Amino acid sequence: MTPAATSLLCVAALLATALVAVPFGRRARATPAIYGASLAATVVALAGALLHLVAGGTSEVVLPLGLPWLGAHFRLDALAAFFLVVVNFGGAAASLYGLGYGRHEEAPHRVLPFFPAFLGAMNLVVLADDAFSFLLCWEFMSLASWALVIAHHRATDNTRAGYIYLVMASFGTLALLLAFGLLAGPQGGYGFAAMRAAEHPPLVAALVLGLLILGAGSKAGLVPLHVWLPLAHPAAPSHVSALMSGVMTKVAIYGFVRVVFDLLSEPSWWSSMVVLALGGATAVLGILHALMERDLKRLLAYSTIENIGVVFVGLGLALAFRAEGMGWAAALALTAALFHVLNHSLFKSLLFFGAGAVLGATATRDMDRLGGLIHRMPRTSFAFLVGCAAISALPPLNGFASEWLAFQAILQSPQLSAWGLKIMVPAVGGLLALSAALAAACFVKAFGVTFLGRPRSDAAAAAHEVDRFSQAAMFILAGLCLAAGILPGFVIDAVAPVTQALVGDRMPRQTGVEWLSIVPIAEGRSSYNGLLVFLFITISASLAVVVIHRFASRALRRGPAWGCGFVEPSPMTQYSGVSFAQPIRRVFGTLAFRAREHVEMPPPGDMRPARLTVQMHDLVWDALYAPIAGAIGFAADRLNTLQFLTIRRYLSLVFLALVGLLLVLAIWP
Amino acid sequence: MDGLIFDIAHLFAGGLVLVSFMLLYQDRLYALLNIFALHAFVLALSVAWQALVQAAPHLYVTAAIALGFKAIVIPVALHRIIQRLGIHRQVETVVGMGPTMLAGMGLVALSMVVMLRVTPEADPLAREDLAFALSVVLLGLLMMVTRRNAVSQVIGFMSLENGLILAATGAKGMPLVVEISVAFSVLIAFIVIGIFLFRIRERFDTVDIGALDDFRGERK
Amino acid sequence: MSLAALDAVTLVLLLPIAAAALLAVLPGYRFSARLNVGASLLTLFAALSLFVSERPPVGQFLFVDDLNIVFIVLNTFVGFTTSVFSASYIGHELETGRLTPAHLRFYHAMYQVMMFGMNLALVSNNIGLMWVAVELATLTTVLMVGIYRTHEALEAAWKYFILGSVGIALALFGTILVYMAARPAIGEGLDAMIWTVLIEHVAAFDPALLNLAFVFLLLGYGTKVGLAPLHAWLPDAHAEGPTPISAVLSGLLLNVALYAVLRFKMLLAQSPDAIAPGPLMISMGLTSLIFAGFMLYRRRDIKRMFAYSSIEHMGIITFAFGMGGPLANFAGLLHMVMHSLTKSAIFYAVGHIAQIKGTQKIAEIRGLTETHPWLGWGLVIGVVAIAGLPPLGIFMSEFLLVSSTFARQPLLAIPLVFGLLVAFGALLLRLSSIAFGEPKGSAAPAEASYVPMYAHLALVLGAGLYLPPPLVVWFQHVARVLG
Amino acid sequence: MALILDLLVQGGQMALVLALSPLLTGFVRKVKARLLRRRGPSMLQPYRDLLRLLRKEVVLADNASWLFRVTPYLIFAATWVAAALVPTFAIGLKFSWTADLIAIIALLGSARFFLALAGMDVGTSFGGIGSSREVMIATLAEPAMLLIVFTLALVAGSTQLSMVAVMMSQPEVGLRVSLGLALIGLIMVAIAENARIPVDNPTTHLELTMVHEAMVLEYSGRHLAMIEFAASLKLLLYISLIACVFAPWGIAAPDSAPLAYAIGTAAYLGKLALGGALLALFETSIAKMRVFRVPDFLGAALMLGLLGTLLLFVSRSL
Repeated sequence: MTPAATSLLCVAALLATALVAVPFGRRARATPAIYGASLAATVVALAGALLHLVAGGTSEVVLPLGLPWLGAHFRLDALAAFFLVVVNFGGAAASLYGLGYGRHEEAPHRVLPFFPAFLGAMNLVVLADDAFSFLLCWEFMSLASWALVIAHHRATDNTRAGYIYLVMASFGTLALLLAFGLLAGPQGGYGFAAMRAAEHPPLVAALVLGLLILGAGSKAGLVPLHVWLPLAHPAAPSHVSALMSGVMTKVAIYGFVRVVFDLLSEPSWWSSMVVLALGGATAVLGILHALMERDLKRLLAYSTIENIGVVFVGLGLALAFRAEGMGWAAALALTAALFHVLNHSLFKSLLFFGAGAVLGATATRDMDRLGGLIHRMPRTSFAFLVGCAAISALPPLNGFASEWLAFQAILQSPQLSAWGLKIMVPAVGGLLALSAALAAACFVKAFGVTFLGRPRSDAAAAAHEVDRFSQAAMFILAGLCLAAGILPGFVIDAVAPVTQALVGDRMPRQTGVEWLSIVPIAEGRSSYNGLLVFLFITISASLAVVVIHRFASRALRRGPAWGCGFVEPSPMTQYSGVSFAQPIRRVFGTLAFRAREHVEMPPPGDMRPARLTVQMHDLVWDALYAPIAGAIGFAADRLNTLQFLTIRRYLSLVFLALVGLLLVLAIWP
Repeated sequence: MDGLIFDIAHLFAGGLVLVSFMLLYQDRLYALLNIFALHAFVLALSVAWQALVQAAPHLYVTAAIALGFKAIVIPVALHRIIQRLGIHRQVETVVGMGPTMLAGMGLVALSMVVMLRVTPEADPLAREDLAFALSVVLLGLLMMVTRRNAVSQVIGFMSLENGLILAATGAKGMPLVVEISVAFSVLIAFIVIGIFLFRIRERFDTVDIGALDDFRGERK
Repeated sequence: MSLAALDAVTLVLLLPIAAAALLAVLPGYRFSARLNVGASLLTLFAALSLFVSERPPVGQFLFVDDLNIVFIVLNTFVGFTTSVFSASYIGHELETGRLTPAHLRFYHAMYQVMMFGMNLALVSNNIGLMWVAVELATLTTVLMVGIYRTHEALEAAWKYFILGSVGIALALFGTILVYMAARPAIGEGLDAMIWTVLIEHVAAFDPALLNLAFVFLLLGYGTKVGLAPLHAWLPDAHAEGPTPISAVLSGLLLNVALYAVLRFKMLLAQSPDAIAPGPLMISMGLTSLIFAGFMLYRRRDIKRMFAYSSIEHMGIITFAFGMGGPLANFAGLLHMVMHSLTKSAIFYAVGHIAQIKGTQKIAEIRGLTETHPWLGWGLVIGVVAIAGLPPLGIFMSEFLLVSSTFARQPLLAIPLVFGLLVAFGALLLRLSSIAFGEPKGSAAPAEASYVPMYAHLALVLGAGLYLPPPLVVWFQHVARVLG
Repeated sequence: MALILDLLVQGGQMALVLALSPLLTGFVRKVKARLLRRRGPSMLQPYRDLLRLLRKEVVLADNASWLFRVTPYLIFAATWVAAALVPTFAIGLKFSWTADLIAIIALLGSARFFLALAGMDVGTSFGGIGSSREVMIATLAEPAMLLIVFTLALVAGSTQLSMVAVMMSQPEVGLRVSLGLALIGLIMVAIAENARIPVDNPTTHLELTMVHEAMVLEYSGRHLAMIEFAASLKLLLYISLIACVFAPWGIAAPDSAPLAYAIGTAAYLGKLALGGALLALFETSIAKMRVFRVPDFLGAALMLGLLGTLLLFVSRSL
């Protein structure tokens, strides 16, 4: 059986599971059965994809479905295999987590059927090899995830989130549809093979790229198309949030890569500037939003936007280098982007699992009602800490490895010939650095406010550790974050066939390098060794501990906190998430959010408390979406009067239409 | 001989357009009814002439219907309705007579222009006839949309339909003309009965929009 | 020539009219409902047999070709399923006293007359006969719309009647003009109204007359199709009539009228000097699509909302046929079939919902998936399908239409996509409040037959994933014929 | 044999930075005191402080978690590793390719990450103040630093410090505006990162102005020693970094003779002394600024970094 067929069988198994879950979803035993089946299917698919990624080659399957004269084409090549690994790994982790977490689900019949369907759809998107199948699965993926977003539909916020999500998803699909329409041409060559073979004039290429930015970008959460993401991702059950943030956004990136790098003939260099600028803006705005957030899951969702920005910066660099014929640099940038894709899927899933555990234990996502969970949930907090460190790009974890590669790619910019790019790339590098630093701040806040300090509510004080399945899922992910961080060479080599296929070059082989270092361009230039950094830190820290405990003191006494002599007994006096972000809000907020602080200070002698109010605006929403919604509302209101006309007026409409058409005939040449 | 045939047909058709203008010009309901009777009468003449010219005896049936039903029965029935329902005797117009007449002129011009594009090789009789028929149709429609009374709207519709009959009979050898004229008569009868049954006193349109909204389950 | 085949066409016409006669005299609504179902089923079989049996020869009045057979089968199929739905729906109306047994007798008879009218319009080879048949079907639906005798229903029927009459008149004028154009080339008499003859000689017709004729036909039959700005009767007629009639109106009558437009479009397309009918249809289609999309936002009555959605989809279909070409025509045909199936399924669901909740107000209906999972999810699937989401059938047609349009006429695709998106937003907005959220209104169990609804939805789903090759070949052939 | 020698040199470097860093802190304090006409404590006082702290028992807040106890060692280890990777007296050491300049900055970032977390662990408002201000400063300092790195790397063609040092000692690099901007920027970042005046005051205990000290307020005993040690190491690191990049003279080439190493060490000590003295001079001549002026200060560094990068293209095409 060919690898593609194996993958399709796994998808079939997932879809069958979904069907089974429809009638049996309410049964108590359905939860472990469905998640178990999903786990099994995704693990098999994962294994298949991994094997294929290592073995190389392409395998195709054509099913007599979809567009009748074309059939449904599925193809498994290196790129697809890589993304299948990401999808199925995330899927397997989420299924494992769901085995435990799903037991507390209040409406399992609204989750169970859609969960495997969602997984299957994501697999199919990656496998699809013709425009129709691709879009069908793409939109089906949106639909399944929409159903999951509104699983808890009684909360109005969730249905609203689902609504905005699906409208944006549909907008994206239509943009993709137009792009495929252009690629296919008037003859309707909807197969990817035909598109690959076709030559696209520069204008078409630019248009397709623009549409892809709209289509795939809206799914991935590119600013300014991101507004749905922080609403929809947190609304779903946490393991689904993990899938949506960690995996589905990656599928969107897959769509972008597949079309722009694989199907489209090369777009000109200036189009890469658009991608770069959007990527940089997305990274910074996303993480600034995350910093201002007090809802833990929304914070994570906004951070997803940031990471998408990072990936798009990598992709933009790859486009720029490819357009200039610098294959090796393009390979470096693309590898960085893909590596970051993998990394983000790992740590974002982990973080959402952690957030789910917190939500399950305390029933709140508001960080300012949490605190001190590190005592009550030690394992969860440890795993969450690893995730925070990884997403903050701290060495020796994986987030750093991919960001490092991205920086190395940026450093190749002087060799670009286009002046616009020469100047733009370092500026985008600055944005990237800014977003990385802000991400660290953001996750200090996320972890610090949620897990450290004293509990700010009774629920947080009474929290309990989560079940073993959830823990297992989190620890596996944490372990992989570390593994990918200290052994990045293996990942880079695994991605090499992908870059070879897409940009015609690859990064130097890493597995042969001394001490398992990674070298972006050649040995003797820049290099980084996560393994040694890890070992050095471990050894020196252990050394310090051993030496101090052996030769100095190990005495320890517990006492009340010092706090310069005064600790307010109420835990509400601790720094909250909002107050933690205040300095950064002051620095960036006036520009990015039009933040205004207003202090209401009662005159002396007045016993009222002073009050500080902060106003923030989502500028993208205010400038883009609110006017659109307003315009549609306005047009709807205006046109709505047409519902209440008298028959005579309706007749007048007919009459005017007739006269109009006759006039057209009269002046027709 | 051909010339005479043509001229007479032309005369009737032109007469119909003229009467249509008179309909547009009228502002008293009873007078309107009378003029409509005239309209139907001219149509009947025209149809009869076509029946004679085309040697198509079945068209006499159509002419008879036009004469009997539209020139006599319907005006009388509408007369009754106006009396019974106590309908305002004045024709309520949406725009003034002057603009309406101007618009009517424009429509006639438009139908001429449109028809003149038809290649002159085509049957000239048909061409001219059609231009007049189109004018009558458009004038009828204009009347429907510029009058507020139900009765005058019905008259507008009927004059429109007269234009259709004119066109149909002008089309030499067209089958089903009689059937169509019968069908239309039934239709008109329905409308007239509907007006009577539903007691649509003044107009098709209820002025009170708020009441309408209530009915439609909207805006609440 | 085979006698059986000849019978099939006759049967398609004869069965409904015979059933109508029978139903008009039979008392007892239960039996009538069953008879209605049986007659519809037999008509469906007769229509299906058109596929297998040899075609009858082209007659002066009736004929069957590749194009109308699609419509006939669709028509009789939806007619049958709607009769099943109607059987489970109409009893409730009797219980609540909205209808009397006498009304029901009238209703069932009229149902079959209407089916007869539509079938006749579809198989007629004579443009005059077609006109008569379309008007017959229209007039019967007028009577059905007003059947509740409420003020609103009568007003809707009246509006439908008046606007429909004007449409009738315009279509007739167009028909006369076609005859006038054909007469010099073909000669006087019946031949000049026979469609198969017309299409052969159309190149010799006077183009200016044809143009004029098409304008009138487009507006006349377009009124029946519900194209904006001729649509005004449609929302009210859908909202105030019995739901089975709404389903038939949306699912069938609009198609029949569109079929008439298509016939004349084909005629025009064959004439070298006439204007291209495409731009007119495209502009009317786009107007309807965008207009209906905006109108959807302020709807408070659930049936009226879906009526506007029908206008929207008729706009899309008209646009597709206006675009022409094998892909767009294929998309148009597919879209039409899918829309008929989906929209009638939605009306089935809506009918039961309105019966349970005792209201058609959207604000009064909430959380349906919670209280009535079958109906609620059925509605969700239906709306998702009608909104053009995969894996349901409309997605495929919209895919083909949008992508091929963009490749050919990028500037036309933009308003198309805009309209689709606007309508999508509105439908989904309403769906989320109807199907989800805290339940509101009566939670009484539904006494409903879900079979017709789910049968339609299953077909739509199946078509979205897999179209049987013979059907595809057929559609492709028809798409080519349409030019 | 060569390997052992390499390891020895590498080990020597690690030991050297460890040994020298408290001395540097003591030296700066001494110079500052002298400049203020005070005698000041002995230059060896930091060593004594550290030893004293190490021997004391730890008083841990009731609420402190394991993270609070682990953090000092982590910070120390990360800083030490980072400091050991900056070339001091020799370049091209055995493990110098383990991490480049970006990784070194990131290692320091890790240290700060955990320190900020530790500040929030006990749940006092001062810890929160310190952490939130620290991350605010870092969000500006880190990108500024990275932009400076870009400038250097674009000149040197590598982010590897050894290679940067080699490249910068070449005559053809010459004097460039960009490098000057980078130097100024780097010094500004270094001041901010090391919590020196005018950004922060390492000796203050006035609550509302503290940043770094507020975070470590709850630490005592050996934990505090580790943190203080790490702070000294960090100061040493930055001065070594500036020295290595902008004054790479005298630094020993790979595999050179012991004499070269000796010269290198001497030159290094000289550079440290100079750097320390200049720092002290700077600190005594300026006043601390308000916390919310700091963003402007660092924003200027960021701009300098960006400007430096962009001017590179203008001044000379690479």
